[in-house]
Amino acid sequence: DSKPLTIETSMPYGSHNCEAPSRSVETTSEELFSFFQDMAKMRRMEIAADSLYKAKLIRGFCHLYDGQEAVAVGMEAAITKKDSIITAYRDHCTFIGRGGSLFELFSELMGRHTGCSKGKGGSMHFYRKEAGFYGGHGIVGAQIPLGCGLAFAQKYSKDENVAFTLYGDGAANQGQLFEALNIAALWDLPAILVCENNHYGMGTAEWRSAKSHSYYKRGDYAPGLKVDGMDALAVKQACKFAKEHALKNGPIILEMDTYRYHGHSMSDPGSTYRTRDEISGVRQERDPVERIRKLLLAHDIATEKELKDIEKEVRKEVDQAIAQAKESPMPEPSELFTNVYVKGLGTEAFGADRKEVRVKLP
Amino acid sequence: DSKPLTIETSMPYGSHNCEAPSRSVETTSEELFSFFQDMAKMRRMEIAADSLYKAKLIRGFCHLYDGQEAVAVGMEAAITKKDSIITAYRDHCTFIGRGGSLFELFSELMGRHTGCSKGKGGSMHFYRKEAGFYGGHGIVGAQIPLGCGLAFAQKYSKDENVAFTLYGDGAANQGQLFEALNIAALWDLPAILVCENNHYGMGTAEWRSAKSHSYYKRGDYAPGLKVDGMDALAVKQACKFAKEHALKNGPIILEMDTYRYHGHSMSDPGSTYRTRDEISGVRQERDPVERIRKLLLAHDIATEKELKDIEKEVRKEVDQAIAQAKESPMPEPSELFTNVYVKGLGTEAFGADRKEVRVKLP
Amino acid sequence: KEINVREALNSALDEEMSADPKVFLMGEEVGEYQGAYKISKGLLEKYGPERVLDTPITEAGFTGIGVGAAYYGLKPIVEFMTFNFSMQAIDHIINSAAKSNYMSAGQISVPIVFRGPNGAAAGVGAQHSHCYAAWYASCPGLKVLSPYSSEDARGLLKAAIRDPDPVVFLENELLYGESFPVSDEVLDSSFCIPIGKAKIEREGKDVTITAFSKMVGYALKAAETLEKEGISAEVINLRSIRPLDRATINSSVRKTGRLVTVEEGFPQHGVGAEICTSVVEDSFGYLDAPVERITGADVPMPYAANLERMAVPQVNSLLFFYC
Amino acid sequence: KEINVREALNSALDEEMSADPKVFLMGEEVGEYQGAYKISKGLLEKYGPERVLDTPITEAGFTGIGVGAAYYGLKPIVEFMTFNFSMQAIDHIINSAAKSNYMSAGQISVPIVFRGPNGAAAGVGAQHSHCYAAWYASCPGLKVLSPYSSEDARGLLKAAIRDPDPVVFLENELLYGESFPVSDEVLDSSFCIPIGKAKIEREGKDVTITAFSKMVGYALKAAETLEKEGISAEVINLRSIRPLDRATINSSVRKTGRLVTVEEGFPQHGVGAEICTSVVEDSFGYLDAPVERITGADVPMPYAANLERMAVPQVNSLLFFYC
Ligand SMILES: Cc1ncc(C[n+]2csc(CCOP(=O)(O)OP(=O)(O)O)c2C)c(N)n1
Ligand SMILES: Cc1ncc(C[n+]2csc(CCOP(=O)(O)OP(=O)(O)O)c2C)c(N)n1
Ligand SMILES: [Mg+2]
Ligand SMILES: [Mg+2]
Repeated sequence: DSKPLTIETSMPYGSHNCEAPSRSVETTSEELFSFFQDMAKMRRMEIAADSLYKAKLIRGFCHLYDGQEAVAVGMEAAITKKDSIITAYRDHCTFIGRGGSLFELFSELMGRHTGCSKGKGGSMHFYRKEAGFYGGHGIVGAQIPLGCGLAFAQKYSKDENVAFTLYGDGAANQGQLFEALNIAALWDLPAILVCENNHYGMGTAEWRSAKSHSYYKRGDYAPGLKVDGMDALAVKQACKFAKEHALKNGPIILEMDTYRYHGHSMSDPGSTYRTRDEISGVRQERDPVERIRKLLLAHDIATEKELKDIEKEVRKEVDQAIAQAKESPMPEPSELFTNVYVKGLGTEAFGADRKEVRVKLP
Repeated sequence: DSKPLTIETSMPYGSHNCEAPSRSVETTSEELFSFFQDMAKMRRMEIAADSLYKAKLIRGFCHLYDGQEAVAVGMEAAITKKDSIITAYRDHCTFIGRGGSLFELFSELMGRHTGCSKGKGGSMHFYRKEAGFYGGHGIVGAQIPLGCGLAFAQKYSKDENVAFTLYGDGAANQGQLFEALNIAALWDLPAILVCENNHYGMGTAEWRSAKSHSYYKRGDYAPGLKVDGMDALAVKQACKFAKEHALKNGPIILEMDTYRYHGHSMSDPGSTYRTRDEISGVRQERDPVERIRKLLLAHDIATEKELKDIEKEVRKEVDQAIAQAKESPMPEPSELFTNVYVKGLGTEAFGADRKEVRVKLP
Repeated sequence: KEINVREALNSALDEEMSADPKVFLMGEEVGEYQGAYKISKGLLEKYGPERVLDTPITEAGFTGIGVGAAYYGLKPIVEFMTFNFSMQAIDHIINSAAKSNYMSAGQISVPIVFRGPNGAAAGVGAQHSHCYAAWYASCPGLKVLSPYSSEDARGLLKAAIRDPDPVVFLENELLYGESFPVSDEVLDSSFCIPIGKAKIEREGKDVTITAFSKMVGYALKAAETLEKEGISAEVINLRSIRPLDRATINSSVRKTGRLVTVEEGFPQHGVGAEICTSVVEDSFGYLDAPVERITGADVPMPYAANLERMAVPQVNSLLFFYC
Repeated sequence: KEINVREALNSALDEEMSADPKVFLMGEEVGEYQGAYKISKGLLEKYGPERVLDTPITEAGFTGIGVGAAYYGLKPIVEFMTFNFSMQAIDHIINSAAKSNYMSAGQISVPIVFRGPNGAAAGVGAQHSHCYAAWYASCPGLKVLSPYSSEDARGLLKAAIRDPDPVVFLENELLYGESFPVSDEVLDSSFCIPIGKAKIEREGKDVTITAFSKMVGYALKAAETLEKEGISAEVINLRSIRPLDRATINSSVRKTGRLVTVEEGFPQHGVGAEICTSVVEDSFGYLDAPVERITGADVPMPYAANLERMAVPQVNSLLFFYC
């Protein structure tokens, strides 16, 4: 018993070279409910990852997405799994948004064979090709031409789909953005560039890294929208608009005004280059989960208790996935040599001393 | 007996984020005369280079500048040798503009020890550091951050000078332009980016390589001017304006609307991707040398005969320089190993077979 | 019958594009201009602008786009006008292409070919003469091929395009115009050379000479001269730099007891160093003399003709060790 | 007295900036954040934002700017957050920095240092673990240094900054926190280590082990174990990968007759291959056994802890050849 609803975004869209979509977003009680569920799950998952990292069960880099969940969830609500998505290293929630399981996710984070990359990728390198998710990339900005390449392939293949490329405000200064956008525009590629502007690239505030921080105006000739990235409905509306636009007219830029609660990665306390007041201010006034909670309550779609129950359930789900992942095995040693090539040509591969491990690449 | 003159540019400036300079350019009879002399010399030199190439005395790539001379000459008229210049491979006339001699130039082109790079650089790698000329770069776009680096160093050193970076319309799409311009703007560097828009990057017309060909608007936040690059006076006025601007406010872009008569390099006939009519049209209507010739005649500064005499003289100068260069020796074999390092640390260097040549690097 | 290397490459591109609609070609001047070195001549006309794409001069951008298209399942051929410019895109070749299949545990394969002229040409100076064989071939996930003859060019390029992994294909500008005899088999559209196998261009028993690309021709010339001196040289055309055909190299050296490696690139960490070490590892006891390594001189490429000549191996350099 | 490598690097930067006003530091997060790995701690405060410059995440742009500033005569130190990101700027390191002095016949020298952590760290996966020692050290015009201890870090970084040529300075993240004893001499602000000379960290007579960076520590540990077995190992800390100290390596091998090379990078065309070949070229007759080359496994770096351990040399890998 899903009922239709129309909800106004609390902030107007900014627009460049195009007419902004309406601020009235059509949704349903069901959709709002699922937004809450999904975002609660993502939020809980990232908090759990934080603990696992501190318990030394996750190693290396680990970039958490809490605060930015509305972007992942709103985007998915506007598109299908035949549309492509590619993002940077802050990829946990994108993976979940594309239908990945918590078990595969935590397995990967802990380097288990059951991980979505069989433990070989790690936190920054999640993929789910079957659902159109092309990773998980560690080099700032590199995913932008890659994403335009996905759009190229979709157009070449005459699939009527689009490619969403997510990147940060820091990445938005990379030259390869301009190079790829120019080509995408020349070739009318169905490429949607989504700048997740969380206002910091590591410890550098946007105004210190970019002369112009109107990220939706980058490349002047391409149209762009500035979107309240803390509002899943605003994101959905913008992504729907962008998809239609891109299929007809080529590339478009969406700047999502959002915020990361955690530090950049686990070694960054996240509080030396911004004030605690700033963080708690965003949490209080713009939190994407709370926004949906309020809507659910205001429209009598759920009670406080029901929502608390969901949060409890999500917590259990996360704990179970972690427990199961912890029990999962590490990759077999022989996995060291698999997947280097699709077609390994029968050459020998060696470990560190040419004696210890020696296999024929398949 | 130099007399002051004020001459109107025939085309208005285009401007972006700034007020264009006046179209009335102050000059003198002497300056106009020197423009003619310098451009005639450049023109003749490039024609001679063409012949030398065809006679196999110049090898490899050889990018000629004829058609674009007004940019080199107009720019020099506005600045001093303490301002820096850096350009791409099409660098012959820039070298002459900076006071380099025809003898050094032809020597370099023919790989002689007397060349401006002792025969080790070749056509694309001319320098004249003593006069602020930093080359001569073969990688499209690379000179743009390098030029901003010169501007950085000038500012760091508190020299009140600016750096001019020249690049083509093809190069203008390179991501490193956007990266460097952003930094230059953040740091208020006295950097002047000069896009020599000759409308083709090799065989690709500007509209096929750039979604936006308003090269003076690149990077939106930086001011820019569009300049008639066939008019040395318009160029001079714009460069003067840009220098003042850059010292006060940081980077500015000058787009010079110009044209190359020759093909891209010697292997390109230059006529497969554009019509002969287009080329001859530009020659007839916009040629930079002819423009100055007309001004000199119109203002009774020189007679047709005097100008013809200059052309003859220039021809002789060029021929003499070539003859002298031809007689100059190739570099000594030992030069193979010099200049690899400033400080060679006494390690041995080897030729192809570790036996033939063996020296201690100084 | 004879064809030159340019024709061999062009026909390989043509046939593979015709055989598989997923194959497309992109790069600077590959379309309307017919290729800076005319390798793609006629392809735009035949396959149209959807499959032969002129790009702006933005290597990082278009290479990344090519790799992304390969992620999706297309089979891009990315032409670098020369491999010197691949440095602007090298992050995509190494991090986006070579490592993806591994990082994704086999989910994201990258069937792409990066090709163009590599190494020294004539008179083009320091920034346009770099040989990238050793760099790319150091990287797991890539396959690196370098043809010498028209047969190599056809067979290896067709193999590269059909291969499901990223292949770096290193051509040589100065060979484009060189003609080589080819058999009917080579001209057949099914012709293909297995990746990872070297070719013994000439059998011999006294010394093994390894070479790739243009240097194979020099090695063959040197072998002729040596023959007159009564020395029988075996010439191995590597064809594949990665995987390196250690088996063929080692069994040759076990026979001859002597090894000379030839390449135009820089010496340090070069292909010769790897081959020498492979032989020391696998056939140490068979070596009758130190390995002779012939390489480009350890200096940036000078422009002047006399210096340039000294900076790359000449046929004589290959004979020096016998004089 | 002991200091760790981070302190050694930090003090070297500090002293050289204080000694020469032309020296400045630029890179991502080097200023307000005090460095991603805190190598530049305190320098912004001390030298101000004109000399300690936070850059956007645009390696090609800021590296080019650094090189351009060096053309003009400044002495930039460009920090890469890790050397993996230097690939976005590698064209400027090779074509704009390494080759300029040569192409200009000495007019445009490039006194610049490119530094940052290189190679494998812990758990950072395939795109953040590449070792660039072999690549950069193949390129004439560059000098390539890689410190192991605090003494190395101080002495070599100071040498690099003072050097008039472009220097690639390869640090190791996992060594930053490691402490080493240092003498008063090392702590003196005039301290400097000559570029191009290897250091014999431990004398021995039965086998030569060459290593650089973190692997020097492993080699020393292995040597201790070997000693218990009655085998006396000589450990050479390369310090400089280019120029490579062939003299020290060869004279050691002439004494011991055996050579083991150790590095974390990929095997093919690696530092080990070059060292092996150098010894074959200069001391072939002295080698009593095949050279043993220990390297990173020939695969992209996996994330899982057990695989990662197998992918880089462990102390045991260095002993394997004796078991
Ligand atoms: C080319 C490159 N340079 C530097 C880094 C190190 N690095 C990783 S993430 C990051 C900050 C990126 O900021 P932003 O694009 O805003 O994304 P966010 O982390 O805020 O999501 C940096 C500097 C990198 N991974 N790649
Ligand atoms: C990075 C790079 N890619 C490709 C080339 C080959 N190339 C040399 S010049 C050129 C055309 C450049 O056109 P433009 O920037 O308009 O300058 P113009 O030659 O017209 O002066 C190309 C593609 C190169 N030198 N560097
Ligand atoms: Mg950010
Ligand atoms: Mg042009």
